[in-house]
Amino acid sequence: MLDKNQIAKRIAKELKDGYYVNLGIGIPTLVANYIPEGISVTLQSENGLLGMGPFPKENEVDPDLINAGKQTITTLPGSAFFDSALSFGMIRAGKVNLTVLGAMEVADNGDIANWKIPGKMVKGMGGAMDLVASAKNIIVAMQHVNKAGESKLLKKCTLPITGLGVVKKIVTELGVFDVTDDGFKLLERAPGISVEEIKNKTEGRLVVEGEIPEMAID
Amino acid sequence: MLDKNQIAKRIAKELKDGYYVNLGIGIPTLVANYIPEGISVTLQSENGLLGMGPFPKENEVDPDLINAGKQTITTLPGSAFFDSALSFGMIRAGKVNLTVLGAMEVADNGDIANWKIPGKMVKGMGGAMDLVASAKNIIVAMQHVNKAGESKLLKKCTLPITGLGVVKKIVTELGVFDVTDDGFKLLERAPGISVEEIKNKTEGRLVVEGEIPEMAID
Amino acid sequence: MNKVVKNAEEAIKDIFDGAVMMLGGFGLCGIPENCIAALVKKGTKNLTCISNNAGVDDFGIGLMLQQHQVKKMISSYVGENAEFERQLLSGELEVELIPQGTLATRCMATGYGMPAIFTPAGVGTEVAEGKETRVFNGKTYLLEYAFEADFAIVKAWKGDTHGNLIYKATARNFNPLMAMGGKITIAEVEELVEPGKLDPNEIHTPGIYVHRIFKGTNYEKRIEQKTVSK
Amino acid sequence: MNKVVKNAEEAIKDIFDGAVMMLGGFGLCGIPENCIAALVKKGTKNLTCISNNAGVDDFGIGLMLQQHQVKKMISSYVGENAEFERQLLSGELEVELIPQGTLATRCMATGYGMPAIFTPAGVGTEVAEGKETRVFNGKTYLLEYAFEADFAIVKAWKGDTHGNLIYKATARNFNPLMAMGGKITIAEVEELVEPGKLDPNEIHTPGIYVHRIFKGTNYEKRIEQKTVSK
Repeated sequence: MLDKNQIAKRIAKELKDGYYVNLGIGIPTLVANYIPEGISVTLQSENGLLGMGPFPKENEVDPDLINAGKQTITTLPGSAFFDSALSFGMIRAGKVNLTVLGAMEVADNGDIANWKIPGKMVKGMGGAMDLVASAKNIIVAMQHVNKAGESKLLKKCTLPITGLGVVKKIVTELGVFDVTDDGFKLLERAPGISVEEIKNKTEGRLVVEGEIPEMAID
Repeated sequence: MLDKNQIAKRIAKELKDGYYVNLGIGIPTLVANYIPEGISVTLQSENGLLGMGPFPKENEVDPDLINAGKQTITTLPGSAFFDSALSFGMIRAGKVNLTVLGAMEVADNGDIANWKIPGKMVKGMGGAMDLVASAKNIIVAMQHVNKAGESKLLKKCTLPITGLGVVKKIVTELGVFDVTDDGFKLLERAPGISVEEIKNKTEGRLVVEGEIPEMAID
Repeated sequence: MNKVVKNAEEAIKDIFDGAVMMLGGFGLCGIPENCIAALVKKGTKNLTCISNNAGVDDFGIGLMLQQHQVKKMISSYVGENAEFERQLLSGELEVELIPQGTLATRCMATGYGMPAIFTPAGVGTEVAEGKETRVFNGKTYLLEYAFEADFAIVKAWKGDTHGNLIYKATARNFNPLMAMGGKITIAEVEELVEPGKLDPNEIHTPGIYVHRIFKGTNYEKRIEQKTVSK
Repeated sequence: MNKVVKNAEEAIKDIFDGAVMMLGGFGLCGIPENCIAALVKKGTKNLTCISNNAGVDDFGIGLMLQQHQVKKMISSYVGENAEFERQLLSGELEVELIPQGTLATRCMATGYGMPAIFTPAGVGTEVAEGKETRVFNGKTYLLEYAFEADFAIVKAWKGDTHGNLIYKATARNFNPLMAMGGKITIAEVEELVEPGKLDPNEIHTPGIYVHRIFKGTNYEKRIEQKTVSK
């Protein structure tokens, strides 16, 4: 079973040199820690920055320089600032190569729910609906089941939808899945996890073709 | 009868302090020479400049700094550059207080034709259609009759239209006219010009109410 | 042509009960602290605030919420505010949640004189309810209308007396979009300079969009999530 | 991440016969002189050029017209070009005239991922023929579609190896809009610097929009209307 950092690390393997990437809050943020050697990616923060750097040292903290999670950050050589409309403009125009975000539920047709739980105080969708509707390639990082032990990979989302048919790939603590016309296609198992366990914990259509390799963890 | 400079000078009296103004090519450009004392206006050039200054001295000429007529110009303290989309954006949004332009024909409902003569090589409308469709207040500076002696203030434009119902005021060598629901309303006569002459040279509906004052020329 | 007003009090003095306002900033970053303080002092009521966020309990728009000055928030994310939640649940406060990019683009549309824009954000979600959709090149978009606002209040880093503005880093965010979107736009700046001191090539908001400008004071610039590396 | 190519020849080497291109510049101001020269040398044919103007007889896009490389011009003003007129009258060249603001906004729309925009420009004129109109708040607008272009070729003042661009004065004009609009965007710059040399606050075109960049040489920067005061 993968821990959060291992999920992030596995997603980082999807990065290609020259990619512009938007990382959501939570596990997706951790992806930045595992960018493979020799690969140069530029992080986009939708509040108006390309080329997001690491957190600042104590004496470098600048309240005017934050990321979309409202954390203090730094720039890198080659960074650029812009306004929120251009930021979502470049996202809508498909210039961001990859978006990684968390989810409460994903359906086997790629629908995603990640912004609202009925009965709970609504905080708002922020940029999530723009990102999911616009990004060319969306990878979801999430736990396979919720706290009640119920699958989050479903036939149909039960929570309010964030976007329809948009998720391309999912990495959970149990495995890696492509979203295909036939449902969730299992690509890799986490170390020590059986196909059987994944089947049991996946409510949506699951496609298992041939031997499913166990993921290499380094 | 007013000469070109006097037409420009009369139009300059319509300027108010703080106005942002777009001046077309020809007579409109001359308006900049007659901005009344104590009045501060900012000239917008639709190729991307607010705060257009005078022509440069020989040694200040910069090929990267031109106006919409492609003439070399200068900036003023407080100028700002921007791209062509924002330039027409501020025009469409009604932020430019006054647009002055030339015309081949104006109809008594405010229609204007100033971009194309059938049978002649078409050069294009440039920014004219954007300006007339968007500007809050449009004053036309033009000759009252064409070279054949025919009125250019018409019931209906005969040339291809640039914009519908957009002209608010006209200054010709013969007088000053508001465009009203009832047609061209004569406001002032040029020195030595009779109402009779204006009537004879105006094909469109002309409204003459009471005594029409002769314009003061200083 | 001089757009300078003395201070925030003077800048906001004609903001009326029931006004629709845009307020720049993302989280607490780049918010018009001085104008918010002046609005709290003035006690203007029934305001509709178009702002990406609603501040926190004791800072930003949260200060106006405490004084029950806000009738409606139009935002993309209103997470960290207990008083907000209380007023919302009690029915005292209305909230309209809008995707962040849609919010930004609807402000920009106003400044570009575009009555409406198309965006795919929210298609198939509750955001799309009652909205017109249209397919272009096989993809579905929502028609979203430009915002109308009586006042836009923005915070910039530097400005000149003609109203030209330059923002700093990610404190830019919604500020230039809202600066373009107000019938009356009020800018508070950290540094107010004479015309000619700013490079015309570096202006983010041309002065034509700005009606009043003043030098703000005592910026706290509170940080929501101070995160440092060793 | 290094987007630097050696020169104009390398930058344009895959521009194919029949390609749709955006070319930055207003008149002869801010035009990509190096890329135009390379296209003339390469002899690419049947090009569709989206460009506000068509150059003059012996400069700018006029050089490509001389070599009969252009099938269609999409412009707002094509005034000062005798060869252009000859080809147009002979039926060799197609031209589509578009209001300048519409042209600019249709380029920008592509870069903002907006499939179409509304503008009042051209309503009631021959530009509106066959186009959809819609009334918002009592005013009529035309629906105009975003441009698709295989390549955008722009000229900037300064750029870095990540593709971030800064334009100079009114040489900015259509360049940033077209830079956002190409499937492949090629930028030629007067000064090419390492990342970190440009202030991130002063970037006009973020590098994400730019695919290839090179330092141009021998800029003539011809002036169309040299006008001086005494």
